Amino acid sequence: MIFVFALFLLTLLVITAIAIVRSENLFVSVMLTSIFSLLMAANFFILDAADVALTEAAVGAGITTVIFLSALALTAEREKRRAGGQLVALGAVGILAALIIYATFDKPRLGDPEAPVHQHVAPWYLEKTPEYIDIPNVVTAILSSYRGYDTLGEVFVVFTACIGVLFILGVKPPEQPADRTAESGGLRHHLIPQVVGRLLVPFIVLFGLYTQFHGEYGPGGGFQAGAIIATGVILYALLEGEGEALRAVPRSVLLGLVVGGALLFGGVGIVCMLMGGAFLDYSVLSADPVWGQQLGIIIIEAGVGMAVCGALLSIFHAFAARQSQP
Amino acid sequence: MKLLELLGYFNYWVFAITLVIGLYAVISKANLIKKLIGLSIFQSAVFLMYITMDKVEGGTAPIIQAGVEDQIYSNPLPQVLILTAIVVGVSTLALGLAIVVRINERYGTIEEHEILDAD
Amino acid sequence: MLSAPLIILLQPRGLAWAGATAVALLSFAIAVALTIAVLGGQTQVYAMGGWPAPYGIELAVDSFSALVLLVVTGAGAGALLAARPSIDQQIEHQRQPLFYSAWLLAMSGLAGIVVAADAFNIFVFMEISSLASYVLIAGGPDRRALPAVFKYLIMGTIGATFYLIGVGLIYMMTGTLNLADMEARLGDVTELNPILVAAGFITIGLALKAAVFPLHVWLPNAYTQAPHMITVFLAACATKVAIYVLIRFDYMVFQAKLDDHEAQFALFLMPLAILGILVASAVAMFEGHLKRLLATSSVAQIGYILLGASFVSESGLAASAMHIFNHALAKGGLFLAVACLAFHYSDLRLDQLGGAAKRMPFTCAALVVCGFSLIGIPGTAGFISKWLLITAALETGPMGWLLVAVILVSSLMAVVYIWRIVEKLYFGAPDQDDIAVSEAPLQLLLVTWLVALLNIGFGLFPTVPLTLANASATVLMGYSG
Amino acid sequence: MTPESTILAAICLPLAGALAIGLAGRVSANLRESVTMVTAGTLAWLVWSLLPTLMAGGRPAVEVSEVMPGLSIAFRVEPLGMLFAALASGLWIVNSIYSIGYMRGNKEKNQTRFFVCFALALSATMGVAFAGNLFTLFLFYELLTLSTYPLVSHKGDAATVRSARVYLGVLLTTSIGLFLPAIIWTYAVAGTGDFVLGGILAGNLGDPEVGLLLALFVFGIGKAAVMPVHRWLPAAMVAPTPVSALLHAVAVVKAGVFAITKIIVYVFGIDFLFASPSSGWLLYVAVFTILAASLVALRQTNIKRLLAYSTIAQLSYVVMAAAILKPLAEVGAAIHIVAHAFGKITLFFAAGAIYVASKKTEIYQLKGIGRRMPWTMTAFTIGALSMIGVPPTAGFVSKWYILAGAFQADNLVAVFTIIASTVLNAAYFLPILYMAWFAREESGGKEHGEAPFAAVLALTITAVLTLAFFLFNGPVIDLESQVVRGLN
Repeated sequence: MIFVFALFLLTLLVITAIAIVRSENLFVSVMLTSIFSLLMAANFFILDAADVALTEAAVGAGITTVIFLSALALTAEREKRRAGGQLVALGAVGILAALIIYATFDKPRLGDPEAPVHQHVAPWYLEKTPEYIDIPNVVTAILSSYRGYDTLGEVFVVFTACIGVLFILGVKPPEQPADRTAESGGLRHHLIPQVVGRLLVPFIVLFGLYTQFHGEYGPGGGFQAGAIIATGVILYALLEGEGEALRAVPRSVLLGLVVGGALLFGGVGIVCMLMGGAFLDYSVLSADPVWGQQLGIIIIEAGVGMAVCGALLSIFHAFAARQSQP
Repeated sequence: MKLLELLGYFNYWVFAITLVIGLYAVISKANLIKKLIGLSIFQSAVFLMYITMDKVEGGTAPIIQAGVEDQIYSNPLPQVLILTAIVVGVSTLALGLAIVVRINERYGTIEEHEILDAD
Repeated sequence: MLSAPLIILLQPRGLAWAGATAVALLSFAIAVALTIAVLGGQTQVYAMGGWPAPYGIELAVDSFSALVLLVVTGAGAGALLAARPSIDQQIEHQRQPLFYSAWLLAMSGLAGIVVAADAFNIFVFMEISSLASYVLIAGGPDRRALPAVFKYLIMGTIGATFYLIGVGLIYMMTGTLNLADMEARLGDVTELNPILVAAGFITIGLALKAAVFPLHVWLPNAYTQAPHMITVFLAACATKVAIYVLIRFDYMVFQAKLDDHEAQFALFLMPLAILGILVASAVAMFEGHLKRLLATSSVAQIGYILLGASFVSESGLAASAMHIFNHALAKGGLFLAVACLAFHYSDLRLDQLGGAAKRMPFTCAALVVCGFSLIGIPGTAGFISKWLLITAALETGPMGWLLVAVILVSSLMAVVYIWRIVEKLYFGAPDQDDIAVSEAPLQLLLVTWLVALLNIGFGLFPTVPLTLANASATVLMGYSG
Repeated sequence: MTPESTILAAICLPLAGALAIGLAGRVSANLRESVTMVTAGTLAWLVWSLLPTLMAGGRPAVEVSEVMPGLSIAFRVEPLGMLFAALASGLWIVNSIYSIGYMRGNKEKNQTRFFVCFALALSATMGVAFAGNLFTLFLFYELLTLSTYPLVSHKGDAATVRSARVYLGVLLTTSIGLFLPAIIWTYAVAGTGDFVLGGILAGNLGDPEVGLLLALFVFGIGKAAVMPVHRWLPAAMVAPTPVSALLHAVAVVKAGVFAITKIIVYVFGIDFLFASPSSGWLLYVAVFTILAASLVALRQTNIKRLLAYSTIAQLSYVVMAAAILKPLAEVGAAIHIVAHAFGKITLFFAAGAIYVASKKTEIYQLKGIGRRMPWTMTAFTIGALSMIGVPPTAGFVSKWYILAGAFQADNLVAVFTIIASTVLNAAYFLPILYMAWFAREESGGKEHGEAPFAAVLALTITAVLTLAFFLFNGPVIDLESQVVRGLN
């Protein structure tokens, strides 16, 4: 039954994608993209990737949409029609698609336990994790320990994007036409969203914290948590107006979060080195290597959460601040 | 089982199709934001490919359940990679949008040909 | 010693120029130390987190990586050292800390790619460096910088995603991400189609990043519009790193498995390289904007590097590796000189630069020296790599003479476009009559001359890079043998 | 000082001199010119101090750096190079004296750049002369091209820059497009590029290829101005006269023919080449160049252009002499380098002196000028006679040796060419002499006397040298005969 459902979802995915491309209203496109992400997340869930599904939902459907919308508010909402060029592009991508589909026939089919992917490396993770690290969520174990260096890199990517957006949007905007609405007051004058939202915000933040600290046991971890908390705060900003949100979490705190998170991660690595291990080798953090690993994972997950949350919020505020400036 | 087999390939096909839809949007659309939307579809398609390969028949999410023996788990590694890739994707997107916003300020348009005309 | 790459990665925030420069110099020193260690004969390997490969992520530095690492850190340190006055001129003060921070990130991203021994790790660091470079280029003062960087962003992201698809396909067939492990396990794979497609995706993706003709369209605009010092830095190393990864993948991972891949690599890339060399040189001959001219010439130079690699021979690879190093010196020096010129000439179109040599004699002299190196005049570094390339071309048999002809013709084209600059600088009519000598700030000028002298120094005494280049070639060919 | 360190000193000295001149130029013109003279004098002394070693059969050599395995920057002094270096360094002194007079007399701009580049060009010349292998030769050959470019384009106006572009274009195109492949080919087949007496190619290369390689070398060395790569020489006439003298007599073209001779003797080996029928074409190309250039010279009305075509013809004398491939002819080739240098530098000095004093550049303007500028025109006459090959001038000696070589080889083509070109030389020089001495000056001309003292002094010196070489050529011939006798 679940397969039929999956088939249905995948078909829907394609249809959504086509609709996104065809729509000339950018606002509609962005909204469809959000739906696209949700469908994607559902698919991931069916394919046993709970962590990824959670992330895709939080990021793809949540943060991405918000950023897109804030950018749209600063630019145009409708796409202009342009003739020509499409056929060539269509031809090129058609060939590409044929090539990929051709290649798939040699691929191991879905779910084949004999596929090479499942023969090498991965079983080792599944087998050894209880022994070395002893936390149930293998994804978290790989993410923060075995491939912790990648994750460090990932944090730096977010960090780069954050300073990049701040840098690019850091210049004074040119004079805007006078008829722009000043300080946006959020949705304060709408009663129902106001009440529902007020109720939701604490729960979202709470859920984020839960994801953060439950990451070792169930799906979740620093990144998802960071994204979810950021979503919560953004919601708050939408409800109460941007200034209010900034008052609750000032900009300097955000930047501090980003830098602190990245430093925390890197710092743990260096501490490991100072204590005689390799970089990011948490085993040395404690007398008991397994506990050391767990400790290390908790700390760096916290670092990741801080950095991601701070960075996403900074990016959002950078866009939002431009919007509200006269 | 036949169905699963079909689904296996179907997943890859959907990957291929969404990939080229995204790419098509990037190449043929003149609107810069539309290009970025295409880019994000393009990247999502790749996520689908990775996640598809991690599925093991009869498996479950790779969270080890204490006391349960013989449980088959899906492959955790691609999931880790995609977690990272999603972050990278959103970072790129944010940066791209920031640039679009600035382009709009300096040129007053976000249509590629109009920008070319302006210079 | 082994911690080198880590420290390179560990500067989350350079608050100002001094901090950034100190870090860059430190990482350059570490790169030198690493090089010495590698020259001692051993590949330096470091397992991240103490987990053995292929389970954990591994870093590895062999002679090829050491050479490229030297280029990256050297370019970063050199450009930063000189950057202060030029950046003060082009970027507002309150944005500078962010800017320098992005610069360091770009550098560490590139360095991270070079030392990585893990396919996915390369992707992550590629994104760090790319995002940071987008930011840096977007710092360009002209509004045209923005569309240029947007184009770069789109093409760069497509390139990176293609690379990701390729890596995914290989992972699907082998179950590993570690490069060395990949090579070993590819031997057992029976179905070739996905591997071929993977090779295609990786090659195209990296070629996009490396601005290989005809996928170079983003490069001239991006380099032209970037702040001058960023052009110095990126031109010296950014595309080189992508080529480095391309060569590494092709020789280390695919070569052993795809028997006729050797032929494919040559068949596919050699014509592109040749076309790139000729077309880009020809375009540069008629280009009217100084920075754009030099940027276009970069596309041709990338063609040289690729050409050497496409011979699939030890001497060809040595020539490529050598040209990575030498072109970084020559082009870095040229763009440094351009940055000097920019102090007096806000408009860098050639017809605005008449008589600049009278005003800035030292700058122009340095530009001429680096220009010679780009042409490949004997006695400069550029000659060494051209010589190696020609020798390698001759080894390929009867085709060789044709290739030699291409190289020589393009060298002559280089003479033409360099000479157009020289004539303008020295004999062009100055825009006003009373030209007083007024040079660029000393800091910038000294670094420019340092690079110019290095061009000559490595032209006469190229032992060190040559040893590295030869060792790299041996290492790379070793995988396929 | 050991001979080895002398070699290095001879190359580095003009470099250091260039720097010193550049610095001195900021202080005062007098200081700058003193530095130039001191550098030139010291250089000549250095080079000439090597002579006794050479005469005794010594061959000092030094390797500076091994750029790549088998590819090194190395110097090795042998008779041909010694002669060339001695000639160039000696003439630099004279030329410097002359330049000072000329540049001041004409109130040229950018004099410091001029003297700096001059010194650089001399450094490159020394490098060419002492080069111990093909790579080193090529290195300094290119340096010579590049360092003379600013000299040629000295005036800096649009026409000059265009001509200078031709100069640079032809020289660089030929050297990169032909000379470099030839060198690489040589390294590829012989495994080395060292200059060894008797050649390094014998046994390494088959017959048709030899001819092809020779062609690459001969046309690649554009400085030798063998037709059809001679275009740059007339173009370079836009340069100030001291530069023309440098190009024609001291360094540039001489470096070209010197390089060809050296390659024929030390890379191919004359015996090997003589045995390879496919290399016979060189002689005919040289013959054609001699005759064609002489005919063109007949039709010139501008003095300097006439001299330029005369140079093209004379250069091919050297190439032809080398191509005869007989010992006596090789000696003749070497001596003709010297003889032509003395004669041609005199002619250019004289042409320049006329220009400085009277601003005249065309032949028909020279009527009666002998009476106004007797010193200058006497020197001019001596130079012209030397070009024709009339005793008692230097030109006679070299023609004699070449002719003897031609007979040795039973090469009637060469014999005929020498005779024919002598007639042609006479045909274009004698009318000038007649006009200068015997024609009546047209009225309404500008009143003028001799050129500045320094210029007259210089051209007198060279004229005397031209005569003296006829009488005192013994040591030179001894030295060059060493090559022929097989003293490596």
